[in-house]
Amino acid sequence: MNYLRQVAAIAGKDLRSELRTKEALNASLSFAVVILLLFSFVVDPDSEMLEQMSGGLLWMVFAFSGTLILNRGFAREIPNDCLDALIASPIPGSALFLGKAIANFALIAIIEAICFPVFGILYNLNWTQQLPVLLGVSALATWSMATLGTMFGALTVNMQLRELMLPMLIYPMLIPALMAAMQLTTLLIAGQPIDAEHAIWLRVLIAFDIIFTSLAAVLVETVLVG
Amino acid sequence: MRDKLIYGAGIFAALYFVRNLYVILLQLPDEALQGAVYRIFFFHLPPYFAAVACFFGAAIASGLYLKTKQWKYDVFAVSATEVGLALAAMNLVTGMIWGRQQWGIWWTWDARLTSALITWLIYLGYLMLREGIKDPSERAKNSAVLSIFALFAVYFTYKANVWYRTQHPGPVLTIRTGDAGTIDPAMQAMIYHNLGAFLLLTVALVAVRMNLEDSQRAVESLRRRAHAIA
Amino acid sequence: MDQREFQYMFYGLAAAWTILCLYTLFLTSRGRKIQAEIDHLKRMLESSPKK
Amino acid sequence: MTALEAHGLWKYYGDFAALQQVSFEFAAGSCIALLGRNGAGKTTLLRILAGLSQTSEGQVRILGGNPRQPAIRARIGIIGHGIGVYDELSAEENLLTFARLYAIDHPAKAVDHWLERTDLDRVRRGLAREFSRGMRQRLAIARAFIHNPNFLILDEPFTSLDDRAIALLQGLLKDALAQGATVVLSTHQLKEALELASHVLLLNRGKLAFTGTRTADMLVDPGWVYRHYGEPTASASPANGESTAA
Repeated sequence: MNYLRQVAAIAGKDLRSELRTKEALNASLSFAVVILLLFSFVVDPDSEMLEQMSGGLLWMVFAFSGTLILNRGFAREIPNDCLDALIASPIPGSALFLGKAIANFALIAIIEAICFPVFGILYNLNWTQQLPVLLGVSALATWSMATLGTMFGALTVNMQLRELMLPMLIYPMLIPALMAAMQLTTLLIAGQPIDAEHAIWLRVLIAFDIIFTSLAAVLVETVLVG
Repeated sequence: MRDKLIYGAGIFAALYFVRNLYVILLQLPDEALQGAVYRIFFFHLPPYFAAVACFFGAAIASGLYLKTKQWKYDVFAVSATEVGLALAAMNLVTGMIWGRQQWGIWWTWDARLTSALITWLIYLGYLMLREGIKDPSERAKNSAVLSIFALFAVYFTYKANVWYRTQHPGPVLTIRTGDAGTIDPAMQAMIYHNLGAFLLLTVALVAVRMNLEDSQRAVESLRRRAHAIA
Repeated sequence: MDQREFQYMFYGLAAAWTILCLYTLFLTSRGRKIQAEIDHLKRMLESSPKK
Repeated sequence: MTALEAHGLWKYYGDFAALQQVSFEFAAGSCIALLGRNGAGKTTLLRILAGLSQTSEGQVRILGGNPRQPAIRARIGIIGHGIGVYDELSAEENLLTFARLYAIDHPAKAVDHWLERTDLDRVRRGLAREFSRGMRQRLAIARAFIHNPNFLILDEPFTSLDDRAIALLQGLLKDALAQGATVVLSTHQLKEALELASHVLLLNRGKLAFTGTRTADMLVDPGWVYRHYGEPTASASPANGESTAA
């Protein structure tokens, strides 16, 4: 019970300070919308092809704009040596990790919640046909971005090239999760249910989340306490 | 001790390679469908397995480092990873050349090719992370954690890509001499022979790289002493 | 002759050995550089009087 | 009862030994002044005590346990070089966050109490970013004391504080000591520290140079410890501890 309250305290203070300044959120959102717009020049917006590429496009946008949010995650702890104050407090490393991952998850989810409708309007797509499943898939994939992003944020927090290193390290690792999300999102936007052939991707996402979340929860304390 | 290993494994690897090359080039017949070009395969698959062994060893050493905080494990982890990257590069390049001849293209976004490339990028990230951290303890600890993550990520990438798409020859070796469609036993044996040679070479290279890492540590500590005096 | 696809076989084997040689050269040059630096630092430490 | 003990402490950064074979033991209720020049290992030692860093060899026990145990950390308060509060949160939110992390029983009540105590009651909804230097420092002090710690670790606490914050902190430390808390503080300001201190611990290049009770001699002449137990060259500029050797 205490553990959950501590997780909530970390997530709460991260969300509160980000929503107050909206530094990362604004940058990330405008970046996302710009890529969405630019894409209309890459593919003919009225063509069939667009629907087939919708999943790929959306997750590329989320991966790129999400990095801006993930980069802020641990950077927020650097001024005033706040990270020391957190590590010295009696919370387990895994609670710190989960709290920050939840905050990152929520912030990326905000970006997604805005991008989906914008995408639907700009490209005339009825994307809500499988809305509940789509939300579930997005949540799973966003969580994989949040876990890896938070863990590697902790790994790179003391580096000078932190903002460059984080995407360099997490993009290659995220590929399986992003690939699964792209496949499923394209399918769901087209209005089809997840059939037996595509269920494997759902399993990839779930397995990815479980494995990397537990790995991070176990190792994060080692990373933070020098 | 390590020097003996370098010379021993190095010399054996060299002799083994000479013997293997002699058999490969002068004794083995051409493959039924591919002609002579299949011989690249002996320098394609064995380095891949050696690289995987390196990455696996690096992850185990990293785990041991986190448990014991002994330098030798960190030294081994970075050395094995770097040699693994060189071997993986060999695997990628020979694969591309073979693909150019057989498929007419240098690169295709096929499952195995893609996952091999991603693997390479992940471990390149490992070396870059090390470059970026100055404090040796912090460097060892953080890169050890990364190495463990990397191994899981590589496995995942491999699996996901296999489900996604593949045009690469399957894991069953498809080298044939006649029309029978079976693997020529001499060719199959040669794969194992060359794998043996590559593993010996790997041992020698990793040992050389470990020596280098030790000297690097010595430089760092000498430099600190020099600073203390100056 | 090219019926047997010797050209690409040659490219492939050459590439494999080139990568190996490049890596070995890279290792030795780095080793030499480090050795030079060790010598330099040692000389510096010996020449400067202990404080 | 022993509140703080270290046995054969070593800390390496790479092959550089920042702490070498440091051992000591202090009873509960002691106020230990940690002295030493820049680079002597003071901060390293304090970070280990605070659970921010792990020992390479040896053991530290605080209040009978390892400082990485949450139950032990819940009783430790720290003030480090940075103030450790969030600029984008208000004074109240900052304290409430830490009150929750320390899982204390009535967070809101404790926050009210400490806002009053540090005289930040009027500006409780103001963001830390907008505070003056002195107000930020008092907020940091409130953060460190919010869970009524009975073991305090302070790294150079008086160096950057203004007079009002120094008076506040000294008052709080005296109260805490009166209630049996243990205090470890590193400092360059020998005079302020030695007045509070009951014990002295001197580090010299990562080695323990002296440990014992603070004597009257030291109070009269703050440079005394350095001259007697520091290395010979230390006598040149002992009082402020600012020396060139790193």
